[in-house]
Amino acid sequence: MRIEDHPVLEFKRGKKISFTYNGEKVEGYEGETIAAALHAAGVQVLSYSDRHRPRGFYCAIGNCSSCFMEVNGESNVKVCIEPLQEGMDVKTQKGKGEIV
Amino acid sequence: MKNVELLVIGGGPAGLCAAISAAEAGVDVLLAERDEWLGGQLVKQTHMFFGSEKQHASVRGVDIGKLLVKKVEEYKNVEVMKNATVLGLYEDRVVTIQQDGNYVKVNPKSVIITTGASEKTLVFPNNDLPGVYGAGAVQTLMNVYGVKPGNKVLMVGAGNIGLIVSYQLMQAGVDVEAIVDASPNIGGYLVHASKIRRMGVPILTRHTVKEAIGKEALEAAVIWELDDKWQPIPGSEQKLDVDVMCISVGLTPLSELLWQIGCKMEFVGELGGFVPTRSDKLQTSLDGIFVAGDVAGVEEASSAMVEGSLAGLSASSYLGYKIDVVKELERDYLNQLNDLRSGPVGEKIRQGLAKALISEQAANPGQGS
Amino acid sequence: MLEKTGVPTKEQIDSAFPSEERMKKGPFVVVECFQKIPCNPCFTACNRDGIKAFEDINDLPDVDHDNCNGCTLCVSKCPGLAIFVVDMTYSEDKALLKIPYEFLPLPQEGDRVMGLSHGGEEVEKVEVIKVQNPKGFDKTPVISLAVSKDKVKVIRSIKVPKERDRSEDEIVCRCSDVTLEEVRELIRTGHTTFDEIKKISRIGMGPCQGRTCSQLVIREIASITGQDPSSLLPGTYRQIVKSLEMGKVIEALEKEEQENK
Amino acid sequence: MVKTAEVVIIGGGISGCAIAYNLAKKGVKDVVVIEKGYLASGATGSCGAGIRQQWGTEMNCKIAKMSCEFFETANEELQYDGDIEFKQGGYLLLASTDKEHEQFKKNVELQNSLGIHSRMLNLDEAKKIVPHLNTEGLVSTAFYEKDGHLNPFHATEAYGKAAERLGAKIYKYTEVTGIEVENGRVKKVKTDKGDIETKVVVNAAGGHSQVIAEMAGVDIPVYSERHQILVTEPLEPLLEPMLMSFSLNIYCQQVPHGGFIMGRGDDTEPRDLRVTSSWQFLDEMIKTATRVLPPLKKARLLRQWAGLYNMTPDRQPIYGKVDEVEGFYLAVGFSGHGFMFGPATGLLMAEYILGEEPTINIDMLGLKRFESGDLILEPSVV
Repeated sequence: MRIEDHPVLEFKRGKKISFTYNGEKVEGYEGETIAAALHAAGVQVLSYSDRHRPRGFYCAIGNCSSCFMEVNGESNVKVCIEPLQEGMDVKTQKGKGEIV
Repeated sequence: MKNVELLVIGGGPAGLCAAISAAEAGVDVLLAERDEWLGGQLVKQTHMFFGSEKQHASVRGVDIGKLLVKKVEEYKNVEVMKNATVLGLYEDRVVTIQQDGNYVKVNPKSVIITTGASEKTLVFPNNDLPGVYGAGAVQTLMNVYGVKPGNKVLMVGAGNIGLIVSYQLMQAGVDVEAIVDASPNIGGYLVHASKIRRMGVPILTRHTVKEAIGKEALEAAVIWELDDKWQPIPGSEQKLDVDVMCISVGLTPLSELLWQIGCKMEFVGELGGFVPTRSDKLQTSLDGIFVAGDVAGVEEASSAMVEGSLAGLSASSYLGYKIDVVKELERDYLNQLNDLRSGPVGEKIRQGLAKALISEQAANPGQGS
Repeated sequence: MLEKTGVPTKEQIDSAFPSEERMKKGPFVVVECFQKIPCNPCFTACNRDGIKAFEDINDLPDVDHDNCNGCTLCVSKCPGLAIFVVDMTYSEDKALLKIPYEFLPLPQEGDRVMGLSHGGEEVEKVEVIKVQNPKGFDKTPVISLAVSKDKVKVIRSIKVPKERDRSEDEIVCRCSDVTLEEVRELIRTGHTTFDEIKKISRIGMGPCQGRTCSQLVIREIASITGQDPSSLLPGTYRQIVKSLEMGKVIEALEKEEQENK
Repeated sequence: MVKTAEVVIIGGGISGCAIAYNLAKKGVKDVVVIEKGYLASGATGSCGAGIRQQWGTEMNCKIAKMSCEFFETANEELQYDGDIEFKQGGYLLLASTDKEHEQFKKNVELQNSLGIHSRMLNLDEAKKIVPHLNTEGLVSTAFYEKDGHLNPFHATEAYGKAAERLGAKIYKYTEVTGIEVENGRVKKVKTDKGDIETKVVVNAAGGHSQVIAEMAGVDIPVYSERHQILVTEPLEPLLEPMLMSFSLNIYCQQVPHGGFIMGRGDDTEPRDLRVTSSWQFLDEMIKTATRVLPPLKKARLLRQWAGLYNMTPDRQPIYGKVDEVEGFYLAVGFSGHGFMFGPATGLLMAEYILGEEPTINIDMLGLKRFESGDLILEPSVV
C-alpha cells in the first residue's frame, strides 16, 4: 500500500521501526503517524464504537473521534496524529476508554 | 505565562504570510501550528497554482509551502511552535495551547486567527464504515506519508478539491472508478475536470451515494441518479466495487476560537458558513483580533496568502509599528485580492464578502483608523 | 366475480357511492360490504344515524348519505375493513381518500406511495396526507390519501416500500453514535436549534466538539422546518478545542511554580 | 400565541416546567410557560445535576428528599418516552477537618431524624466505595446511597412534555420584555412574540430572576454569579458516587455516559450574568480533582462551561407570594440547588398558588424572612 514512485513527490521516509498491533509485530517508518503505518500494513479498523460499529480514521487531522486506539495502555489516543515510535503497543479500542 | 506581541494561530498559507508580513514590520511573532509541519494544506498540493506571479502562479502548492516556510525561518523575530494546538481563547485574551502534549499559556497583545477550514461530510447508510474517508485525510495519507488509501476509489464531490484529489489519487497509482456530484454541474475549475476525464474517469453529475456496503470495511458503494428536484430516481442504482470512498463535499470555516472569544459572526453561505464580520483590512469586531484565509471565508490558497500578508500588516499597525510604505502595501494587497476575486468564478466570493464586510470604524469602534 | 376473486364488480362499487349532487357537498362514506354476514359495528359506531338501523344483524349496511358527513368514525370499526371515506371537494384536481391500513411500516405524512386497486394492481402514486392512529382506532390506522378524482372508485390500498430500515446505519455523530433518524425525530418533536438537539442527544458533545456533525444537523433543521439555514445558529462553542490530559495541566502548573520560586 | 392565561410561568427550566406540570395536573386549564431559549437552556442545563439529600437544614433536607423520591419514578409518572437517566450512586461527602467532621455528624443526625438514612463512614469504608479515593488529609466521610444524578435536559423535557399533554402551553425562544402591574395586581406579561393577560405570574427565571422581578417593580434579595464546570471524555465506569468536599471546594462525579463532571465555587466571582469560562478555573479545578481522585490525571478534559447560581443570603430558596404585587409569585434564589429541588418546587408552588393544604409548609421560605432577619444558614454548599 506504499507509494514507491510518484510523478511529483519524493518520499523521504525515516528509519524503519517496529511496533505491535494487537500483539503482532508490524513495521512502519519514523516520522509517520500510527494510523499511516497501520494503513500501509492493511489495517483499516481502528476501533469499535459504543454501538459496536467498526471505525477507521476519517479526517486524519485529529478533528473527529473516529480513530481512538489504545496505545501503550492509554485509551482514546487519536492515532491519526500520534507519531509512531519504536516498540509501541497499539491495540484496537472497544467502546469508551479506561484510565486505570 | 509567556507574553508575546503577536500570536498567529495556524501555519498554513494565510498564517505564514501573516507572520512574514508582521515580522518584516519588526513585530515579534509567535506562530502556533497544529501539525508537525508548516504549510498547512499546501504541503499536500501537488498541482500548479492559478493566479498571478505575485501569488506564485504555476508553482506547485507544495513548493510554495517550502518557499514560505524558508522565508519564515529566516526571521529571527518569528518563533514557531509546531505540534501546537490552541485550545482556548479566553476573554482576558489569555491563550492556552497544547504543544507536544504539554500545556502552555501565552498572553498576546494581538492575535491573527488563520485556522483554515474543516471538511463537511455526508449522511448515508454505513457512512462511518472504515474506507469512507474525508478528502483531506486521503490527501494526507498519500501526499504526506506516501501511503495509498486503497485500490479503487469513488470520489464524492466534483468541486476543486474532489477533482484535485482524484487527480492526485491517479498520480499515486490508485484507480478512480467514478466522481459523483449531486449538482447538475461540475463545481470545480473545468480544466481540472478535463484532465481527469481524458484519463477515462467518468464524472457523473446529478448522482449521489445511496449506501456504502461492507462488514468491517468498505467493499462496495451504490450510487444513484437524482432528478431535477434532487430526488433519487429508483432503478438508477449502480454498484461500484470500491474499497475507498472519498468525501469531498465542501469546506466550512474552522471558527471555534472566534466564537469562544465572542467575535461577531455572520452566516454567509457563499463563504462556507459562519464567518467573522471584519473590515477590509481584516480586523474583526474585537480589538486586536484579526483573521485571514479560509476561517474568514472559504476561498483559494492564493487569496489566503494575500489576506495573510494584509492581516499581518494590519496587526503591525495596531501594535504601533510605523511602516513607511504601509499605504502602498495595503493598496497592493487589496488590489491583488480584487484581481483574484474578479471574473465570473469570483462572483460568489464577491457576493459573500459584501455580507461579511463592515467598515473599519464599525469593526473596531475603539480604534479610529 | 367477488365470490371467485375477492374483487367486487364495477356495479357493486358504483352502488356504494351516493349521487353526484351529494358527492359535491363534501365527505361521504363508501361501504363496500356486499355479503350478508352477522355484523353491525358500523351502525353502532355512527352517532348521527348515517347508517340506518339494522332489522336483522345479517342486513347489509344502508347508508343515509344525508346524515353521513364522512366523519370516519366507522372506518376503523369495520372488521371487514370495507369502509372508506371519500371527499371530492378536497382540491381542484384531487380527492381525499381515507383507507384503513393495518401493516407495517406505516407510511409517513408527506410520503408518496403507490396506490393499489381492488385487485392489488398498481394504479398511480398518491400522496399520504395524514396517518391517524389514535388509541380509539385500536390498531386500525386510517390513512388519508390525495388521489386523482377519477381514481376514487379504483384505489383501495397502498404499497409502502418495505426496504430494510437503514436508519440505524446512517450516522450523524460518530462520537456518540447518533443516527440521522434520531436527529430527524428530535426536530419533528419541536427541537429546532442545534444547541437544543445537542443537549438532548449528546450530538456535538463528544471529543470532536461538533466539528463533524453540526453542519449536518443544521441542514436537517433547515430542511424539516423550512427555515433558511442562515438564520440558524451553530450552537455554543466553548473552550477547549481539543481534549487535554489533565495530568499535563498539573505538570505545567508545577513547572510554573518552580519558575516562580 | 394565546392572549390570556390563568397562570404565566416565566422560565422553562426544571422549576418552571415542574410548576406547569403540577398546576395542569391539578386542573388549571391555561398554564403558559415562557422560555427565552429552549427548555433547560439556562441554569438547569448548565448545572452539575446531582441529587443530594444530605443537607444541613431541615427544610432543605425535606425538600430534597421529596424531590429525590419523585425522580425515582419520574419516567413512569411523567410518561416519558425517553430516559431521565437517574442513577443513584450515592453522595460521598469528604470531611477534611475535625470541625467539618463534627458538622457532618450533626447533619447525619438531622437527616436520620427526617428519614434520610445517611451515615458516617471512616476512610477505609469510604475506600471500599471509591477505591481510587486519595484519603490523605481527610478525616472522615458521610455517605447516602440514595443520592445520585440525572440528566437535566431529559428531566426538564419529561416535565415539559407531560405538562403539554395536560394542556399547558410552552413557548420556547420567547423573551419576556415586561410585566404590567395595575393597582397592585399583575395584569399582563409582555413578550417579544405578543402579550398575555393573566392574574398570576410565577417568576421561575433562575439566574435571571432579579431581572424579571424588577419588571414587576419588585426588589428581591438575590444576586447571580457564574459557577464553572468541566467535563472529561467519556470513559468506562470508574466512580460510582458523587464526591463532594466543602473545604476542598469540589464536586465530581462520573455520569452514566462516562464523562466525569466536576465543578467548584469561587468567592471572588463578580455578581453578574456572565457565563463565560476562565482558564483560572481549569487550573484550580484540575488541581483539586486530581488530588482527590488521582487516576483523573490520565483523563482527558473535553470542555468547560458555566452557569448561574441565583444566590440568597441564607442559601435557601425563596418560595411564595410578594405582598406588594398581588398575583406575583417567586420560585427563585435556589443558590445552586434548584435542579435537585425541582419536583418539590413544582408540587409545593402549585399547592401554594391554588391555596391547597401544603405537603410541606413553605411559609418559612417566603420573602418575608429577609425583613425579619429570621435566617437559618445552609452550611453545606459548594
